[in-house]
Amino acid sequence: MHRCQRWLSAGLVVCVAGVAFGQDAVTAGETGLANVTDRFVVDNLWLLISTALVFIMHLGFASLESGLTQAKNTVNILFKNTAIVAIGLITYLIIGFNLMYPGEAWTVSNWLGAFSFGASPAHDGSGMTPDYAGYTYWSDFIFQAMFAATAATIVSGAVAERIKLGPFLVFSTLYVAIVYPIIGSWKWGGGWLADRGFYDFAGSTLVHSVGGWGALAGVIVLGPRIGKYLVNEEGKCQIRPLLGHSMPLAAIGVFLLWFGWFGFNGGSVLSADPGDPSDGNWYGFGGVSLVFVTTSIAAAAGIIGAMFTSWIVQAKPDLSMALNGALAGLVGITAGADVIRVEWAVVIGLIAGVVVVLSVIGLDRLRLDDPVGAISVHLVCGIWGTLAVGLFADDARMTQLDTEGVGVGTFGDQLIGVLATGAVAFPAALIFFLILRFTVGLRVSRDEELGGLDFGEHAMEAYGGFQVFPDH
Amino acid sequence: MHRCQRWLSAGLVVCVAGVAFGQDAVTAGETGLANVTDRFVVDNLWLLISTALVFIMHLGFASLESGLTQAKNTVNILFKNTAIVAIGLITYLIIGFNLMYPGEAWTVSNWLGAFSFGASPAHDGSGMTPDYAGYTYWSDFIFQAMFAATAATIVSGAVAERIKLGPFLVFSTLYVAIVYPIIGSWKWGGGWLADRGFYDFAGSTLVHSVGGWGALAGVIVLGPRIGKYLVNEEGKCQIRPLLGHSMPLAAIGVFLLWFGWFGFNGGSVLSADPGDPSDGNWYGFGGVSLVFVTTSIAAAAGIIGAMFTSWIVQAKPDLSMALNGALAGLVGITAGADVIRVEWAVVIGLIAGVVVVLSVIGLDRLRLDDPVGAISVHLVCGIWGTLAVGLFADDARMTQLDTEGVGVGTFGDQLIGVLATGAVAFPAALIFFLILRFTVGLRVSRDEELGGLDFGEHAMEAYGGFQVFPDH
Amino acid sequence: MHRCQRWLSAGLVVCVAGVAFGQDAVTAGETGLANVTDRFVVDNLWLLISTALVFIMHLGFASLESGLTQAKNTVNILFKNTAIVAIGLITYLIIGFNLMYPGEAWTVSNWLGAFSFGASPAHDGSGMTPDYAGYTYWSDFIFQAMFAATAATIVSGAVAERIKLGPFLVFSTLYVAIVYPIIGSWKWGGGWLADRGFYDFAGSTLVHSVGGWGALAGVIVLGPRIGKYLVNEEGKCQIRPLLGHSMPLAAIGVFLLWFGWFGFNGGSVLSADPGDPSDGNWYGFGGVSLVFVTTSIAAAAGIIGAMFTSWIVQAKPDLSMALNGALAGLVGITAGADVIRVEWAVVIGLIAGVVVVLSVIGLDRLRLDDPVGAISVHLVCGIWGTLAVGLFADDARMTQLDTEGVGVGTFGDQLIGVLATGAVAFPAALIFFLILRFTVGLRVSRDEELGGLDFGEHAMEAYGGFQVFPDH
Amino acid sequence: MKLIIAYVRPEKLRDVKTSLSKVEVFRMSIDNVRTTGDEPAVRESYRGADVYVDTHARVKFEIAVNDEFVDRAVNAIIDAGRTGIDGDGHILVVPIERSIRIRDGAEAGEAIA
Amino acid sequence: MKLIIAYVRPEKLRDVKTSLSKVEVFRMSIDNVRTTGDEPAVRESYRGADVYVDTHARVKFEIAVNDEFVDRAVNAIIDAGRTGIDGDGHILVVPIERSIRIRDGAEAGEAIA
Amino acid sequence: MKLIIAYVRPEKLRDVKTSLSKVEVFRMSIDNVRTTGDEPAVRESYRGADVYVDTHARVKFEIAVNDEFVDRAVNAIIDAGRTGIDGDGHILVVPIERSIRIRDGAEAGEAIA
Ligand SMILES: Nc1ncnc2c1ncn2[C@@H]1O[C@H](COP(=O)(O)OP(=O)(O)O)[C@@H](O)[C@H]1O
Ligand SMILES: Nc1ncnc2c1ncn2[C@@H]1O[C@H](COP(=O)(O)OP(=O)(O)O)[C@@H](O)[C@H]1O
Ligand SMILES: Nc1ncnc2c1ncn2[C@@H]1O[C@H](COP(=O)(O)OP(=O)(O)O)[C@@H](O)[C@H]1O
Repeated sequence: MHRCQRWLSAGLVVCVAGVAFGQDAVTAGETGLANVTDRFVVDNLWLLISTALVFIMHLGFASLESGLTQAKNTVNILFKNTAIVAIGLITYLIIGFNLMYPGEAWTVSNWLGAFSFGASPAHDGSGMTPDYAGYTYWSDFIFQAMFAATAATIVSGAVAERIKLGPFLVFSTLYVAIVYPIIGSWKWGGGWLADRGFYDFAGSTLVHSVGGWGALAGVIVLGPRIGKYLVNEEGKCQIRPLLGHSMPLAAIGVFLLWFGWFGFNGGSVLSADPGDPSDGNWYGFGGVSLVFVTTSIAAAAGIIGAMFTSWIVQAKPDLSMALNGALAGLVGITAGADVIRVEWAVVIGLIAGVVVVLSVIGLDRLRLDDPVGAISVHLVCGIWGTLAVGLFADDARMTQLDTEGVGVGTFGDQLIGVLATGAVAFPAALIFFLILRFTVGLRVSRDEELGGLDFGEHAMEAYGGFQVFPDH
Repeated sequence: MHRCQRWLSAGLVVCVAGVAFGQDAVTAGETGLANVTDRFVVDNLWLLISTALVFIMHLGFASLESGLTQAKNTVNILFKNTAIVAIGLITYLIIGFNLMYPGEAWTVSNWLGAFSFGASPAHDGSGMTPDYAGYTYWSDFIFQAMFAATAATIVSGAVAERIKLGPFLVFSTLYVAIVYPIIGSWKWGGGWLADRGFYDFAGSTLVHSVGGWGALAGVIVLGPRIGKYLVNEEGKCQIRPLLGHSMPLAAIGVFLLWFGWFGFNGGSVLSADPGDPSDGNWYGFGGVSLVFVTTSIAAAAGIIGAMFTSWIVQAKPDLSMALNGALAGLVGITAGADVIRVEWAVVIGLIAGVVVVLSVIGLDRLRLDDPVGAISVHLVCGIWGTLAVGLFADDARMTQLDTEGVGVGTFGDQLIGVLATGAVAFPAALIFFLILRFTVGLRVSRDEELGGLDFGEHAMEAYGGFQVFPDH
Repeated sequence: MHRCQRWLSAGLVVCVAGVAFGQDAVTAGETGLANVTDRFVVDNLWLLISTALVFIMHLGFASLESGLTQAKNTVNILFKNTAIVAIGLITYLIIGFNLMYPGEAWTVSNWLGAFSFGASPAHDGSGMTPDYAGYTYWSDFIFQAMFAATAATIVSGAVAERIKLGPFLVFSTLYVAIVYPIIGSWKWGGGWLADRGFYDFAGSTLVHSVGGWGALAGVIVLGPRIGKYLVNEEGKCQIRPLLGHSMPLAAIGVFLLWFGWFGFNGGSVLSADPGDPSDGNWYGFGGVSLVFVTTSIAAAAGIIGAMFTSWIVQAKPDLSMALNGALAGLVGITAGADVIRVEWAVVIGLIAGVVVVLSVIGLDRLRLDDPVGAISVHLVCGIWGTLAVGLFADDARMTQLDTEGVGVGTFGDQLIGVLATGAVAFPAALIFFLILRFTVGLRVSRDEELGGLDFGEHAMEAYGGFQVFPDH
Repeated sequence: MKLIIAYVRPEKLRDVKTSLSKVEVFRMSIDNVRTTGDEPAVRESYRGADVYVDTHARVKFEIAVNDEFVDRAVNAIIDAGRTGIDGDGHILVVPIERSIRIRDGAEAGEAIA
Repeated sequence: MKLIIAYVRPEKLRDVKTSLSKVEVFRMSIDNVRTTGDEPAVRESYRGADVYVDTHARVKFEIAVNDEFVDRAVNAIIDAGRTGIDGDGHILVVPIERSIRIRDGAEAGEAIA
Repeated sequence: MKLIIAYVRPEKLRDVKTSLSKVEVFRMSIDNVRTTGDEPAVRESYRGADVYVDTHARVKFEIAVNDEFVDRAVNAIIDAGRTGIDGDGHILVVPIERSIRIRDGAEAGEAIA
């Protein structure tokens, strides 16, 4: 998501948002009616529609996570995902937006954004016109706010079935209010990573890896679910799968995530730009059309990669892996969806699909118990996708973007972005989780875990009337 | 939903629909190609996309209602919701549209619309151009028709698990064909409520309260479900919850409703207007961008309000309450989504979230058995949202709208709208239900209720093969 | 879906895509920035949004098909539907697109498209501008690719609960890579059916019937599920219903399909054209607005037709039939959604709703075991819808389209299209299935079928922990 | 000691439980089963084909009691579970030879109410 | 009177029911259970880890019959439930001391077919 | 021959199964039931109203064994199923008169481990 940095001169704003459409240029400084072009209306509308699409990803996460976990924890998972949307939006309103997009009001230049509370457009009306960007201030805010909430929600799947509700909500609030916006500001807010040439179109790193690092920290601090890793008679450790309770829910989740991704990636173009015919290869880089194609194709390739890998490795094709494969492809393409040729999107997706299956299996070997594969999908494939920009992005296009000052995306740049994100997100998450663990406690009691968090945390059942067989 | 009253002069049409965009003005009277601007195409498209979003709310209702009721009545609930979409669309085509938007063809001026059957655009082609409004005649029709169907569907959740299918469908047909359009015509059709300055942007009163009054009447006439209110040993009345059978379905329902609300509120702008920078506060009132923000933020605040209220009142946080909280916030903001500042949207949503929880509990104390909380969400929060316009709407903006003749929204105006709606909708629904009760009968037999309406009304089961434990 | 045939002169392209909007005309041959109008941006955006909507139909199919089948086969059905999206997109990228839209590069003129592999826009940038069409090359590709995948997915429901996974995936690959594009090219690619005046707006025949013929062939070759048709004591054959395991899933499926159909039909306008006010009747034919209305109204009428038919025939109203009725109406209107008056849309939908119920029952009598009614919905109503164009399409409009060279749609033309499609699709599918049957085998073993394909093909269960009662 | 097995109508579950608790029988196990008997088959209709379902949902109680509790338990069940219509269900009494509490391994009479 | 408890393959449910009705045993209770026995464990695979499920879905019949019906009921079950492969299941016969019909409180022989 | 009926905590299902297999009892049937006993009722809260659920999920084993296996099976269940807290469950031993294997119709001792 290569958004218009608000403090840039209006000229560059136009250059990025409406890059191919010189005729739409507005005279900077002028406010009011005259400079609101039809193109501005369309671009703004697309950002809002994308917001709705990104919103529905939260239902995707809620469905996927509850589908891949046990029936006795379903209320808890749905509750977490519902609460996080609310927390994400409200904290982003209060603190996140200004922290992430400080304009020129950095607290520490290029490293730490503005601690000004609340969101409010400029008092000269420019926030509603192209003087602000290729969309209004409010569209900007709500699109970014929906993004923010997704980063926090990624964590919830990984720590599911054993984390206490209260502490988790505290963690999420801190993570989405502080960690996500600060890291995001480095690139999308125009900070030091942007200056270094790091490229992350829609957030393989800034959203997915950030969420993934939080997931990893949570899984480490919490430890595995009871019964996941057993010592068998020969004293060898054994992995015992804890079956998800509803594959239809999981499938609904993944399809909705893909559906939402059209807004996640497509909206990150930040305009309805159909594609720049004057790019290096006449290929339509940077436009919504190409982004839709690379996004879909990578997801499809991810399914195929995961399907065959699981078919080979597990002897039978595993639906949950194929579904993870779609997400892997989507996360993988997210960093470069607008600068990668379609054939390379196939490759990125295929590899992501293979990687996600091996990663799920590998993490299990390391006794890292991630019930839904969030670390594999969001962290591992997020890193893969970010680095893939360094490997596969179209050279001519990157040169062109370099000129415009919006990223070079060499492998080195990308690696720095990956490492810098990990270096902050992971320790931050770890510290939050550890503090919570040693103060209020992070993990539910053994009895509660066995009986289910739905009873323990909510005094409810998800499926009133249905009898659910204990793990047999 | 401040729609273009069709009989207004083209000049005002443009003034409302394209308020900030003088350059889009078309020459009234001219038909055909020349006056179809790009802006018209965009505005029209957004109304259609909103139609699709409002449509998916019907799946939201179907999911939420079936999730919060018992498994043995699931087929029945899904059937009702499927039939109502069909009935809503078809009756609106036959009678509702002209009754609600009579133009100048009122049967009783400003009080009772036109009884001309069928929908058909003008025969000079103007229905397809800005001569009609900021969108085509057909877009207008289908958007309004989808709205109409939602009012009827609100009732179905409240009367679930005990109402006979046939009589319910008769009620719905009458309610959506007659009551909804007549009340709607008072404001959106340009009737007496519009003249009085009543303001209801997207229907807190005209849609949600109208549905809610029908729900209240149904609940009163039907009485509670067997087993809901018991007399315990000490002779005291006791509330026994009848658990919903699927929290995932309920969550899917609420997220889809929120998703659809982007079209419900966003589309009610009736154009893709990004926001008027020349409004009193340079705040973007009246535009889609702000509407997306207030809508989302109120929903988020509603979740937070309901979550903490239920956490305090019930000791544990109740997922179904948090979900109701989201809807409460959405219903609450609907009347004023385009004229309220974001900070007040937080307040409106928070209060709605608190209110909905207390209302659900309060209605239960009054032995009003509403399985899904439809009365609390749609009626109570609909009233709250309507009055909130009188309390929190931006003064400058309302003054501006007053000049344009589209509402003042003082507390008094709002109260009149609320009362007038109740004074017609509730008795009308009551009469319909009572007539049905004393003729064909309204409630299924005790045996059928205990055995489930799926068997009784449909001879089907919703979950073939699953054993569902009786209430224990 | 009356798409711009790529090899037509730019003049006609404009004439079709932007038919009412002469002012948008671009100078053919010019490439680059200057000719990318705002209208182009909007039209292109709508095609992309439609792509997302068509995508979500795949979740609709997955949900509907798993809801109407038994719990023990749920993983398998979800897996098939997930894999098919991937296969559909990737094969369309590799071979399908050029085969279906060969431009002037026919292998056999007007009968067999181009076997050039891969998709890639022209190297002069025109693919990103109106020189290509009213949308970019990439938008065209991804919209068509999503369509392609739906044709294959139709088959999966009909052959569910007994077909081997591997062979089914092979069949789907062949069918979507070869049969669908070839038949599609005859009309939408500008082949011989287009020349004959055959009219199929969005694919009642080209998509739904093609899928339906595949379904029919599969059902014939596979035979019925074990236990579906029994011989009772008196030696008479008896139909024993195998209950679907989740009506909520089925309902989710149908509502999502309807939701997606707004993109399927609406996007097939291939622009955001609000409707042509200069059409024969000033009725807005050919525009998105009318298409939304006819689509919705036909679906609603389909529900009503199916509801009453099933109420009469089966004594109680069957939810699965009402749901099928919605789809029947949608399939029925698809061929003529842009050329039919709204009152005829009611009639087409009503008849489709009646027909689908009778067809489901009739096919059962013929011992054709189609668990989800795919043949009735897609083939029978696809044929009905196609022929209905010949009966109900607006005469003036068809005359106008005739002038523009995009179809006449007389009953004879339509019948030829129906027959030609069946004459190729059905034998092709039959041959594929027969070859698979006599080589690798097509049907799972009796034991596997009884135990469920989830175990047999995937070694998984869909509902870990839930006990599902065997058919009793 | 006897094991009382009772099949009752699902809607009578709570009544039977209450009725049993009034005669001081508190320990029991409950399960849902499907049964056949005199009750006529119910027609279900699905996609145009009818199926006559001849099994009906019932709730099964298993109650281990000392001999002196058998009569009152049986009567309590009959009192609460009867509607007088075909399908009210059946009570079986089966001998128990031993009864052991898992918590402490205690045997027989002292372990059972 | 005896209580016949039979564990059979789920796919044999209808056959067994029909077979029993042919020997005029109409009253019974059916439940689904999971059982272990000689049948080998089935490998399930989920997210890369295998689990060997050693319980198998079976259907359990409980049939209270007068003594003279035991043999034919047992034979009917065997006839209809047998495939000859490991896992066909088992029949147990347990004594019943009393049998009471809830509808009218009628006892013993007259209450049971 | 005896039929051992045991109600145990759901979370002890696998332990009990393992424990039984150690004393060479491999054949059994398992079902989930709801039971009442000394364990206090659990408050559930739904939409503002509380409900005290006095039935608890338990797993029920049915194990047909030859007489000489009874003691060790009972002990195996107690060993693995005990937590010492109210609600650990109960074991009942019921006489079996006949036992028939469906696969081959074999009777009695030889058919049961
Ligand atoms: N022999 C039996 N074995 C097992 N269950 C039985 C038996 N006889 C009756 N039942 C149970 O009792 C229920 C009621 O029996 P039924 O004959 O239908 O009722 P009634 O005797 O009241 O007419 C049956 O559905 C079944 O649950
Ligand atoms: N001792 C037992 N207690 C309870 N159920 C048993 C017992 N023995 C066998 N069964 C039931 O019979 C089924 C088949 O037994 P199994 O030994 O696997 O088959 P077979 O004897 O035909 O090889 C078991 O899965 C179980 O349902
Ligand atoms: N008489 C009985 N009949 C049937 N089941 C019983 C009986 N007594 C105990 N149980 C089972 O044992 C469980 C534990 O009994 P309970 O009295 O709660 O435990 P404890 O004796 O360990 O305190 C009960 O929930 C129930 O499953």
